[in-house]
Amino acid sequence: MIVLGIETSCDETSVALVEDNKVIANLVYSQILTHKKFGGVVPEIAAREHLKKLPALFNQLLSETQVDISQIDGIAVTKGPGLIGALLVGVSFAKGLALRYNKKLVGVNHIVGHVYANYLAYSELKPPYIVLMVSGGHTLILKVEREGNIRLIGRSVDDAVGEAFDKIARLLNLGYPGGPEIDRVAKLGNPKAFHFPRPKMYDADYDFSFSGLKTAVLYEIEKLKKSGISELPTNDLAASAQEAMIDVLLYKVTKAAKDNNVDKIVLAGGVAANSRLREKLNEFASEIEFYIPPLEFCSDNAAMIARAGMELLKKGIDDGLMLEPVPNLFEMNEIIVGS
Amino acid sequence: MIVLGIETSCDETSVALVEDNKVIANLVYSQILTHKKFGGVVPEIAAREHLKKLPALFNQLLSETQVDISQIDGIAVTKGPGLIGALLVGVSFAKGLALRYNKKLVGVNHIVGHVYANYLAYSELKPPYIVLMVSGGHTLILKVEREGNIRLIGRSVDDAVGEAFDKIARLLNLGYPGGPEIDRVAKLGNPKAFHFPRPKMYDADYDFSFSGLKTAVLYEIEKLKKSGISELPTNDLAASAQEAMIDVLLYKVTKAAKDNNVDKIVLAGGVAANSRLREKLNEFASEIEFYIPPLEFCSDNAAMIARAGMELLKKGIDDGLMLEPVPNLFEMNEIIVGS
Amino acid sequence: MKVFSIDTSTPRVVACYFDEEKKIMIELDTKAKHGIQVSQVVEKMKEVDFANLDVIGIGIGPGGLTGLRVGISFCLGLGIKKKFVQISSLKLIAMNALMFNGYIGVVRKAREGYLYAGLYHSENGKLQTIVEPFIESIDVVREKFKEVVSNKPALILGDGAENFKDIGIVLEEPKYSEFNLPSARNLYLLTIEEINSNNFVDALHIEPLYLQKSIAELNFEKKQRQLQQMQEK
Amino acid sequence: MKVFSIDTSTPRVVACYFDEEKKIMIELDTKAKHGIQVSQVVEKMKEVDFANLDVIGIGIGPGGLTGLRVGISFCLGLGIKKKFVQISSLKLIAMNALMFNGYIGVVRKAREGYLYAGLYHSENGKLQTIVEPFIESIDVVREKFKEVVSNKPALILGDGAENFKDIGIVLEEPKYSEFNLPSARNLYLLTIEEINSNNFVDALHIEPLYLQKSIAELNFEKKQRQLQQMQEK
Amino acid sequence: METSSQPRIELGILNEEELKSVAKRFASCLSDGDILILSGEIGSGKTTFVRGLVTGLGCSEHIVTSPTFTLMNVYSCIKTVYHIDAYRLNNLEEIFYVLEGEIEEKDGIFVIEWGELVKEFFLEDFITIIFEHVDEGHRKVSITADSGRLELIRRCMHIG
Amino acid sequence: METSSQPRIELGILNEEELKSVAKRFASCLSDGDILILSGEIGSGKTTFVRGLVTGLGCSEHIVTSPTFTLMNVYSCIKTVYHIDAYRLNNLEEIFYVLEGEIEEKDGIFVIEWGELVKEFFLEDFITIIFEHVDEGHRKVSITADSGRLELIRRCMHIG
Ligand SMILES: Nc1ncnc2c1ncn2[C@@H]1O[C@H](COP(=O)(O)OP(=O)(O)OP(=O)(O)O)[C@@H](O)[C@H]1O
Ligand SMILES: Nc1ncnc2c1ncn2[C@@H]1O[C@H](COP(=O)(O)OP(=O)(O)OP(=O)(O)O)[C@@H](O)[C@H]1O
Ligand SMILES: Nc1ncnc2c1ncn2[C@@H]1O[C@H](COP(=O)(O)OP(=O)(O)O)[C@@H](O)[C@H]1O
Ligand SMILES: Nc1ncnc2c1ncn2[C@@H]1O[C@H](COP(=O)(O)OP(=O)(O)O)[C@@H](O)[C@H]1O
Ligand SMILES: [Mg+2]
Ligand SMILES: [Mg+2]
Ligand SMILES: [Zn+2]
Ligand SMILES: [Zn+2]
Repeated sequence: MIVLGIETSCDETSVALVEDNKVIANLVYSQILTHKKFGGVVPEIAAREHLKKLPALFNQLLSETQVDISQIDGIAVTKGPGLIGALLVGVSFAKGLALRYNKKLVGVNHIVGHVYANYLAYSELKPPYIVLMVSGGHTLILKVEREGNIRLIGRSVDDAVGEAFDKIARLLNLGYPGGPEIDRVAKLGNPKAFHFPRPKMYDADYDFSFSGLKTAVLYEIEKLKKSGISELPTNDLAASAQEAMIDVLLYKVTKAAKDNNVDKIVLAGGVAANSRLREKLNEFASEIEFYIPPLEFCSDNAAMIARAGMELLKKGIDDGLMLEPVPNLFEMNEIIVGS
Repeated sequence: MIVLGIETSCDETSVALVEDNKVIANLVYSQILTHKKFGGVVPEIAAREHLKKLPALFNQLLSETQVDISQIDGIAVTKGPGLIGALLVGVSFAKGLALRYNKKLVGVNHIVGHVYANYLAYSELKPPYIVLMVSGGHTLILKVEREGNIRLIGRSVDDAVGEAFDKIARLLNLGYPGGPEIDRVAKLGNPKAFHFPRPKMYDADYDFSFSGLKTAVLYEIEKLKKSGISELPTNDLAASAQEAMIDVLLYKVTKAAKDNNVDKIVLAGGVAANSRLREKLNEFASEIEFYIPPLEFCSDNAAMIARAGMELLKKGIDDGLMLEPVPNLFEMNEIIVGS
Repeated sequence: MKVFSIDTSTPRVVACYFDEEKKIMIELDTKAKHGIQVSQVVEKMKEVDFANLDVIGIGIGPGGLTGLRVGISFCLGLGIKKKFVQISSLKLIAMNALMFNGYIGVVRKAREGYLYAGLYHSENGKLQTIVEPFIESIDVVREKFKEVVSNKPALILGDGAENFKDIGIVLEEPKYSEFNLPSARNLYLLTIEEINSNNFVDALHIEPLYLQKSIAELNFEKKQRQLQQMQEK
Repeated sequence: MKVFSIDTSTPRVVACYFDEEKKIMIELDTKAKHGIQVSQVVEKMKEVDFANLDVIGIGIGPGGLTGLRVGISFCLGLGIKKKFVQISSLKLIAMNALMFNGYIGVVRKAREGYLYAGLYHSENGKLQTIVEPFIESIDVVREKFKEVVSNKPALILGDGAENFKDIGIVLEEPKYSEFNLPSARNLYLLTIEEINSNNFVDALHIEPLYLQKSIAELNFEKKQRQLQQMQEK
Repeated sequence: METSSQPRIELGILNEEELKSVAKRFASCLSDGDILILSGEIGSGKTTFVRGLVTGLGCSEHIVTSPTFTLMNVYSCIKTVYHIDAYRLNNLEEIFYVLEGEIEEKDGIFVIEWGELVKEFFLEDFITIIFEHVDEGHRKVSITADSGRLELIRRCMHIG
Repeated sequence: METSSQPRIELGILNEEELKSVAKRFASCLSDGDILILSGEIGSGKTTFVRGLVTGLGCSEHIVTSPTFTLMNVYSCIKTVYHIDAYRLNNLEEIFYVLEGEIEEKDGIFVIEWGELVKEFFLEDFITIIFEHVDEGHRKVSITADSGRLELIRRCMHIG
């Protein structure tokens, strides 16, 4: 089965052709440089860039692969979560294509896409396994029980972990994006210098809360300032805050694995690049196998959307022209059956 | 099953409610007086009159019967053959009703309606039987083999018999409509005075041809005029021409009955009123039973349309809004399965 | 208020539906018969609750007789016991030039040599009927128009416009033949106007604006008159 | 030639299809999202062979950014490797007053205090663009309009028209808010015009008429300039 | 006959089969939008001519019946044939009502029996076929039209 | 803080539960089209306030998450709540892009964190809630709006 995938949920424009577990082509245009100068993803600019790049990227896909559209079995497009303006470009383009070529059209949950990305990297990977998705927008624990059954078992009830990194970096006057900055300076600091709270760590569920951490850091900074020190111990603060977050993440995800008798954990999302996080994985290496897919499939791309959409198409699903993007696709306790 | 019937194919506006073989109400407004002054049915005027009378007639039907439209099982309307402008009024009105009340809509062949009219007059009538339909527009032999199966087995390949009556009346300077006039003067004439051809009489099929007869009469007239007589023997000419037509009609219809082992013949249409025709039926009375339904069900009416439509509705047929009238609904050799 | 309105006086069937929530406007010119085009329009309005319309608007002509009757009889069936408003199909075409400040003549071909005609005047978006629709030969129409318009600004619309270049502006580019046809939006505007003016009629009083008795009828009357005159002598 | 054209620059989605055989014009104002309205329009065009269009017309704005992008990206998908023509969404509104002889100003609300504006002139059905679409504050738009129009006849359309009563006629009856919105017929006319003028573009060169860089971009540029100036000192 | 002074093609005195075969040949000289007026008395062979005509357009002659009752029969042959009988029509207004929609389209051939009654209706140039009784088995048939058109027909039918 | 000179309702120094319950009461004083601007530093309790607010509109507080990533969360409670985080927005133009369609409809309540960044966008009168850090467990919360509206809120919340 050959599926065309389209991804425009945030700041990567991507189109791909996937045949079963094989990526025929996966073209990604990253807008990161465009946004960098603004200090964050500007939704309006993201949408403009998608519109500008998508047709050219699509033409390139056709000419590079020499695949004729008549050969494809369907079109898969990210329907959310994501920036509404950005999602709309991909979805509307996909609708036009579906109408023109009379193809089935399925809307794919971006997160489910990330899960299916694993099959493109590790075709041998078999459920059950746990996914920890840690990015700027999402902090989730997913349980993949069996092929095609994905269940959301934990999530941040407030800020995403990437968001916490960014906000704390801001409090510490570090640059944007905050994650890599904190990662960098934390190496120079002492993770035990301050003890920040590990909220919800010992709760029975697998949810996270990172909103309190930023407050704790804020108050620590204020306390230090009041104490009259000449220079903030930025490195120590960053290291300690990072330590708190990673502790919670690892504790909870390994607990989720154990509770569910699962011995495989897949890490996904930008925060998975964090060096301290990777370092600490070793502590569990004897009991648990960790998969960290290569960045190509870990960052946003259309191949994973095509792969996930394939499951929907196999089931005969066709969302047709009434497909609409859903920017906040998650609701608490929702069960995502991705296929 | 309750069915609303609507008939506007020629010069009678009619609506009816029929429940099984029972006529709840059958309202007919005849435009005959409106047209008489013009010397023929004027299509445009017929259409105008239908449009003017139909809504009032429909309102009257509802108030007289106290039947609520929600109770009916469907709407049956004449779709042809007939005058296109006239048919359109009934069909369009029926479409509007069907849309408003969300009812099934079936288009009924007017001729099939005439056949089903028999059940309203003779509820005991059972197939097989033969129908001879002789009117201004049609000269047909139909075989009703079994319930719901009507087969066209013979027809005029050119002019209808009523048309021949009318055209010959014109040649003889008699009034319009010609049928009754010829009937009247023929009683005063000798049917054997002239021998006019009986075209197709001994052919194997059950078709008729009346076009040649008018020519024969024309040439006879010219011959007589040339011979220098003072006054045309109009009565003899009329009687002889009428005799020719009736001979062919009766010979062929009784042949059709015998060939098909059927002993019942139903006569329908305006020409069935011809007194010479009725007189000559007696010659066959020993072998064949003739049915001549009362004028009420023999002339155009909506009850017969409702009754015929009922058969279509029972089969689950719904023509919906794409129903369109077909002014010349017949094609040679077409099998009409009216229900 | 749920309102459906339709005009079938020309080969182009135009229709609109509106309520508090939505407006749908459709124009169809598929060369299909009027009956089919009406049904196609209805199919395209599947969001509409036809069982519960409050008001039905009908273009009553003048115009193609068959088309008119199809539209009107359809609406009569659809609107049994509902309120109706009647829309003049010529005024509907005049609305195409609503923004023109001056006289607007509408002339549509009737039978050979004759025109359906109406004369309107518009100023700043206010359209007034000056001469109600009538049918006359081209020359008589011209005289009637000339009389009223004199040399004031005028625009002539309709498929008979080419005969009136001496009286007003005529849009000659082929694409502007669009302006000789009704539009769904203007149907909407006129329907609103009739509703606001409370010009409701009931089903039994709706009649197409034939403007001419069928000529057969006229001939009959003429013959009757001749007969009478002969008898009188 | 099979042509499909659509404008999504306002809450009303208007579209037309035409070939040698038929014309279909649809206007939808259902308060649904643009994406849904576009799909609804397409559903209503089931007689259209979307696989074999020859030309696709797109309203490129200015107007609501999201709506525009929905319409344009839909058309880009639909028209891969086909010819496109671009329609100005303001000119489309100006066409509503085609029959007006004089200046036609179109002003549509942009962000608070700003208007999208364009100035046109029409005479006997010939519409010319006098000032190409721009975005400015109400006062600047007024000055620009005043300069050109002087005291000649003018009509102002668009949801920002009320501010311009001193410059031209403003249609104040609520029902005439219709004239502030695009129409399918005028989309058809402009599409024809672009095709006849051979103004084809290919998919890669289509861009909405944003008229304004995103303000974030402008702010960035401003900051860069300030920085440079500081460094120069 | 009003058309007698016009130029005409005399097709001669024909028996029924000849008349039908002339009609068949004639069919190939027609194009969409053409209007044929069949003029002649009762029984003079107008409908018979139409039978021949449709065979020239790939139809069976049996599809032709008298359109007196329904006023217009439509035959979908290689070209669409509109077969109209103006006999029951009273005047040109009536034919206008019958033809209105169809004739606008101009995508077929219009054949009108008793069409001389309603000639004034047409702005279009039309071709008139005139049928005259000779004897029971023969009819005199001729064609009139404007001279340009007549010349074209002459060539198309390979007549002198 | 630019609004300090405006009339305001001081809701006092509140712990987290109090803050949420004040927000819940406050919810009943809102109607469709209202715009709430939540103004205060990181961690000052803006999102927490939204949690309380939605419970006053019949929703569970758990549906509220940070809208920083998707920029706008929509909660379908008794009234629709549009929860916007302007943190990543750079200016009023950006919020225009985010809100454009929705705010035209006016059929919901708009709650905008970091809204002070984009106040100039609104022609509409809006209500500003100001959050100030007191200590780890307490926040000072006050409301400003035009004086008429403020009076209505005062009555609705049974304050003074
Ligand atoms: N080394 C790092 N350590 C911690 N956080 C990091 C690191 N590198 C990146 N991040 C954080 O990861 C986030 C970006 O991740 P990613 O690119 O997956 O996010 P996204 O594209 O915003 O999210 P999504 O995949 O959910 O659409 C930012 O919040 C960034 O600060
Ligand atoms: N006594 C009679 N003898 C012969 N023919 C008659 C007689 N009375 C009427 N007709 C002829 O019957 C025809 C009218 O019959 P009818 O009313 O059934 O026809 P219609 O309504 O035109 O036909 P249809 O039922 O096919 O729609 C006319 O041709 C008329 O001359
Ligand atoms: N009195 C209080 N009101 C609100 N939040 C409080 C209070 N005391 C402590 N907190 C904590 O402060 C944090 C406020 O975070 P949040 O509501 O996300 O702030 P913001 O949205 O303003 O950034 C939460 O972790 C919350 O538990
Ligand atoms: N040479 C001939 N051409 C045409 N018809 C003929 C000829 N000879 C005899 N006939 C007969 O004359 C009649 C003509 O009838 P028809 O074609 O219906 O005439 P119309 O339509 O002119 O009234 C037919 O019965 C036909 O068989
Ligand atoms: Mg004949
Ligand atoms: Mg927050
Ligand atoms: Zn992602
Ligand atoms: Zn009958």
